[in-house]
Amino acid sequence: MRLLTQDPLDLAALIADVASPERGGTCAFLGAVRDHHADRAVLELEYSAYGPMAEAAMADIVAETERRWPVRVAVAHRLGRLAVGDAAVAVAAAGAHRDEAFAACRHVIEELKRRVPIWKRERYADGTEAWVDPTAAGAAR
Amino acid sequence: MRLLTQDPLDLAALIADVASPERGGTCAFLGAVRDHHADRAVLELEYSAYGPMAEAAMADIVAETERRWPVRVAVAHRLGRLAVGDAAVAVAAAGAHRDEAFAACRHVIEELKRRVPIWKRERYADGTEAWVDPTAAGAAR
Amino acid sequence: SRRISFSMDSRSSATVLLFARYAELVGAEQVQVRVAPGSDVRDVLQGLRAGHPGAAELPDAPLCAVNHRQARLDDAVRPGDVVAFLPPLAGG
Amino acid sequence: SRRISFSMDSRSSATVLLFARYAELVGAEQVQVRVAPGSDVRDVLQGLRAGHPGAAELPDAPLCAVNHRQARLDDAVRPGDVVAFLPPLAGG
Repeated sequence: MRLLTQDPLDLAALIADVASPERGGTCAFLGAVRDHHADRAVLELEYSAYGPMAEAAMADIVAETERRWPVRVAVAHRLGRLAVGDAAVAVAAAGAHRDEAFAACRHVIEELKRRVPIWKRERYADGTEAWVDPTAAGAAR
Repeated sequence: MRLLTQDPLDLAALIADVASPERGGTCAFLGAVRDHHADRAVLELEYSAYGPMAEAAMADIVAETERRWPVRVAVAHRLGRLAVGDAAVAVAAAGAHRDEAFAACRHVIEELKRRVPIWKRERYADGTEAWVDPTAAGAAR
Repeated sequence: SRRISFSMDSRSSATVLLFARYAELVGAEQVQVRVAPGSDVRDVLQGLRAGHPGAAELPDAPLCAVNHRQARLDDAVRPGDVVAFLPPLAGG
Repeated sequence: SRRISFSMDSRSSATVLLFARYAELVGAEQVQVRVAPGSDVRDVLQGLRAGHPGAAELPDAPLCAVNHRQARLDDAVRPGDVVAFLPPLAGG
């Protein structure tokens, strides 16, 4: 599965990518579009990315995570227009044991949010739109 | 999805069970049959359960987890004969934010291993078989 | 898939369920054990050992359940109760 | 889907990429900014502001990248480099 895609995310494909007979524990994370953000009703949103840098950063995160824990990890982020409930990001991490699977999966999503140049513009029920700024006061996590 | 089943586990169905428009973060765990256990090559294994107690304990774990975190969780364990790579247990936990999704998912799998009366008998490449005792010295996690 | 059946003396005995390695040791998945008034789970384990030589290999303090809920060895057992002795759990 | 095109003066300028809110503020997703010898990312930001009034609203120290890798404001920029200014990230 590609790191960035306009198509719906396929978590089963990511899990299959990291599966192997010696890896008994797989932890996965799915981030979906919520119907609210900072108390405003969200109708839909649009993700955009700085493609070459985002793909390089995601590849770096995968490589770093696989060096730090004995795991295989896979990650994909969707771009374009998404509706409430659509998955925007998917991560899968598989290891022999669940400790490293959970730790690696969590690490990938934290680093992705911290380092990967992706932006989202939300459209609200009241007709307004806004770029989401997680660093702004009062912003939701 | 039923708590205990002889059929292959369907993680997508568990994730759908816990999804809702206000829950943006879903963490899932899949435990699969590994090809090794305590340095012995595993060919296949058979899970059995004390059904009524196992289902009651799993329902208790779900209820406790949903009281402790603002999440919905779902869990299923497969019984019967499984091959290497088959999923034996699946957990999904969804919340508004990823902190609680990860914490709840991890809690469910830890409590399941600690409290749910399920046993497994492994068949090894050398033709022998054994009941797995995670409390025995040298046992793998 | 195991069916729990009750024998004729269920008014004076408890049903004991055995699983996995313990069922192999005892040679049965289900037996009846007489329970006197004031009995607890430990008494039932003693009764099981008296009637089934293989039960000698069960530990002194196995995991146990009464009526499908986890229990302690000093929990009371009354006639008609279902007592289970559980080998170390290995789910997940 | 954005194509990065290079203008005639790429031998003396850097390509500046702008995204999301910053592209709206500047009114362009890509502009050329002249770079003198010894320039760094901060100089490119100054050059951008000089040529594009909307860039006045960019913060003094935005996230930035040089040639698709995260960079610091005092990292060197040479003609032909691709410099990007990045609004607060909101992926995931």
